[in-house]
Amino acid sequence: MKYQSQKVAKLYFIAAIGLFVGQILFGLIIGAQYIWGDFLFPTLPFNQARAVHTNLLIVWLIFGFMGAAYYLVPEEAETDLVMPWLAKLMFWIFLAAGAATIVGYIVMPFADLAKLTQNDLFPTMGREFLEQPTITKLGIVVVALAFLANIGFTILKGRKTVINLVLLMGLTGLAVFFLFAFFNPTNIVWDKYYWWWVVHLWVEGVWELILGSILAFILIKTTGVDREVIEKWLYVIIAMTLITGIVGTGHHYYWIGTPEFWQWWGSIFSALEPIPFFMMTVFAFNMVNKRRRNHPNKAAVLWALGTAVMAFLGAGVWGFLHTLAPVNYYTHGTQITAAHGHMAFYGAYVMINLAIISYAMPLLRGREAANSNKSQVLEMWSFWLMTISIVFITLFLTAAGILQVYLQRFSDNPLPFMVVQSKIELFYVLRELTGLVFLAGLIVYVASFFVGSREPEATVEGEVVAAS
Amino acid sequence: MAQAFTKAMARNIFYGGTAFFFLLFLALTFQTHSVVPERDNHEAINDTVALGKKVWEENDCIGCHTLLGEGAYFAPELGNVYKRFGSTDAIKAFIKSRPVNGVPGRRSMPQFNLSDEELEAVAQFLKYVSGVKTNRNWPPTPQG
Amino acid sequence: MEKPRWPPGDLVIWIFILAELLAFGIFFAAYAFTRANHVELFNTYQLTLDRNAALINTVALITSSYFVVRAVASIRQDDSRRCFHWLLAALAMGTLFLLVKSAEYHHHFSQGINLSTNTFYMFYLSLTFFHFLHVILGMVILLAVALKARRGCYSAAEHTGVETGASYWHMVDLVWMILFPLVYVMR
Amino acid sequence: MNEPRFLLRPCTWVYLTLLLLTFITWFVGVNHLSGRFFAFLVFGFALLKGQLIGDHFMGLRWVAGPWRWAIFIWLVLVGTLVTAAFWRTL
Repeated sequence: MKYQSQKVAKLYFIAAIGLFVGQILFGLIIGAQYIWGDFLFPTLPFNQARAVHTNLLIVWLIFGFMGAAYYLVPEEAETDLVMPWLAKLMFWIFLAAGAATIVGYIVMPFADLAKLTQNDLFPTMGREFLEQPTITKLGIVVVALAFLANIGFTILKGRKTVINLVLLMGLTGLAVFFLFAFFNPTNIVWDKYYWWWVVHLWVEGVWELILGSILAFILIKTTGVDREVIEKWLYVIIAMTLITGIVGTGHHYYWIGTPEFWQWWGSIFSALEPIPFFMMTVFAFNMVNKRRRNHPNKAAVLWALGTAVMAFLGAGVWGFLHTLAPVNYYTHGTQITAAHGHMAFYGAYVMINLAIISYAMPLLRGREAANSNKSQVLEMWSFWLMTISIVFITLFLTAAGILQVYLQRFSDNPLPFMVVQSKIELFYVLRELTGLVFLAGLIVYVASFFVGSREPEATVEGEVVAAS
Repeated sequence: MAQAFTKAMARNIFYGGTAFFFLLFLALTFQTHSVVPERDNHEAINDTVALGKKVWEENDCIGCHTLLGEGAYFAPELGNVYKRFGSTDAIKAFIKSRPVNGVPGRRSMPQFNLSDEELEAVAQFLKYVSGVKTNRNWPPTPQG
Repeated sequence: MEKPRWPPGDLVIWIFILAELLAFGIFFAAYAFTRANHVELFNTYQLTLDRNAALINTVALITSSYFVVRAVASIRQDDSRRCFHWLLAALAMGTLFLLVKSAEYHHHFSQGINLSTNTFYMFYLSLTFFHFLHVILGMVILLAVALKARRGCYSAAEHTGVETGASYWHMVDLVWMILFPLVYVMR
Repeated sequence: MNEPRFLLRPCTWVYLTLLLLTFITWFVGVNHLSGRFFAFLVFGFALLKGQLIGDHFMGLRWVAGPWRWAIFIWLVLVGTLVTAAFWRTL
């Protein structure tokens, strides 16, 4: 850590991990509700618990992105953050607003929350992933503006690197496209059409810019490969991302009342969406193979490589599985979508956050470069536990989805939804068991912050011969 | 060397490509706007439907159900529920009859205690959605 | 002289050329297979297209590509002035293409035809419009190269920029070579 | 220039060939000539034109290694798919 103001990132990372734990606990609750339908009913109905699960995910990922930005922007710009106090203030505001909203989801029926927050005045709540009360949404905008100002002025003041610029573009895009969350017409087609401008253009658009720049930063730091090379790759990858991803939005416009041509445009461009993810995998392994030094923080390198692989599998391969319109006709809105969602979010966004946390936390806690061996071994255990769990969760949900599609939509005698659900219950049991393994991995992950913190830092066993 | 793979070039392609494809996306959006009115059943939208959509949102129905395939996958698709149930009365009767304490061991919709006006509105909203013309008449079967 | 292992121009443009060709290739195949299921419809509406306009456009693109070849040859002989002139000529041909194609679009749009009229027009408009945008993009690149050539930024020793722009422009031409018979003629 | 000159530059010959093939294609088009023979004739011309552009205009003829075949492979792929789709409908 070179600049004092980078320290503010630590708060954000701690909050992110805390919320991550909450997200997984609620995931287990709704997973259990898939098996025992009356679990916690009527105290905590499925929809409220699911809103907690998904909203916590989004909020903790954004906490992680913000922490990452506060950590890497000063280091890249070679100057202190312009307003560290604002970063701290916004942290507490964001945390308080987020926590209040989550508590609201848990303790009261959704309709009461709507009343309490005056949803009548400006109704925006209750749409998937955008469940938040309007007042929370406004708070998010305020936090985002303050955050962007802080980061933006720091970048303007200091050295302008490609990583910083791309990160800033990604974060600005995140804020700009969020504004479509305030557009909520009665016409359901337009509601859905522009809802995707938030959701798709986030996760298959601007978030990938954030992902790319954080990954590039970690690779520069841990491999010592020439910045020029890494920045060029970064540009090529994000170019492919947006070239395919923007029109790829069309794969959400097949069955919502939008015209037929989207089936072609959406299929063709979203079929190309795996390309940038594939390039990212090639890029990460290439850079690590060409490394000029062995970094003592092996865990961070593992997370970075894991991100590249799992993002390709989850977002690329599992996305491609059901992105073509003729396939999507049968799979749209089934457990196949859920399977893809789980692996894509974990592979792309959870892992990149854990990677930057893994890289930055030891430094924020006063280490020279890395945690002790003992701590790293634990962290790598958690990597494998969580990653393998998510792979199996995805496989079980895919199996459930295939059966669901067959029984409910494809066979000669389509069965009602609830009948099908009881027939595929076995896979929900398996998913829940795997979810418990994931939780174990997460506990190991949290433990790795406390174990071995008094032991000496890990060191590298000898230098690499610089690859040509 | 001719194969110089310069950063400036990569940057230009990023900016150029993004602008290019975003404009293309806007053009397609514009085109969408000109034809959606023929298929979105907007004639059916009135104050009741608008209230129904608000009831739908304020009770977070999307947190369990899908609507035209989007939402949670815990409960049945409702984009075609009007066709599946056959009438708004059947929809209203179903919502109204949900037991407060659920069904032992099974999934059950909560009892939302909607007023008669809200019940009518949400049923009218679902009727309106079922009138949206989707490609190939998605969903594939009445079961959703 | 040993042959080089890399195509002319910046390698990155070749990666994008391949990506673009892939997208167009999928589009062409989708057109062909969809047509196989709607032969009557496609044959009927194909007749409403203007083959004379397509001829002019094909000739315009080929000629323009040829001019670009001459531009590259000129800069290889260190004649950046001539290179600039050939590029201008190529741009003029590109403009001709845009004008003719716009007239065609105007004709269709004035009849109220759009992407949702039927499957044939969906493909016809999508394919040609996607290509149309590539012509514009290619012309922007060529213009940038031309202006740099006029300022004398290229020489016989270093003219990667000219080759890069040329390669992209030839790709735009190449795609149209397939598109022309596929959409306008084959039946 | 160590290549023999036949009155015109090689690229000009290519250009004239492209024009000739284009005019034939147009002729088939305006006369609404249909059926396998004409359809695949003009489509074959299109593939040939693509190969000429790749070889001579894009300069792949003077390249060694995998890039030499980049355009050719694309043309084969597109050619195969389109032929497969058109064959039984003509």
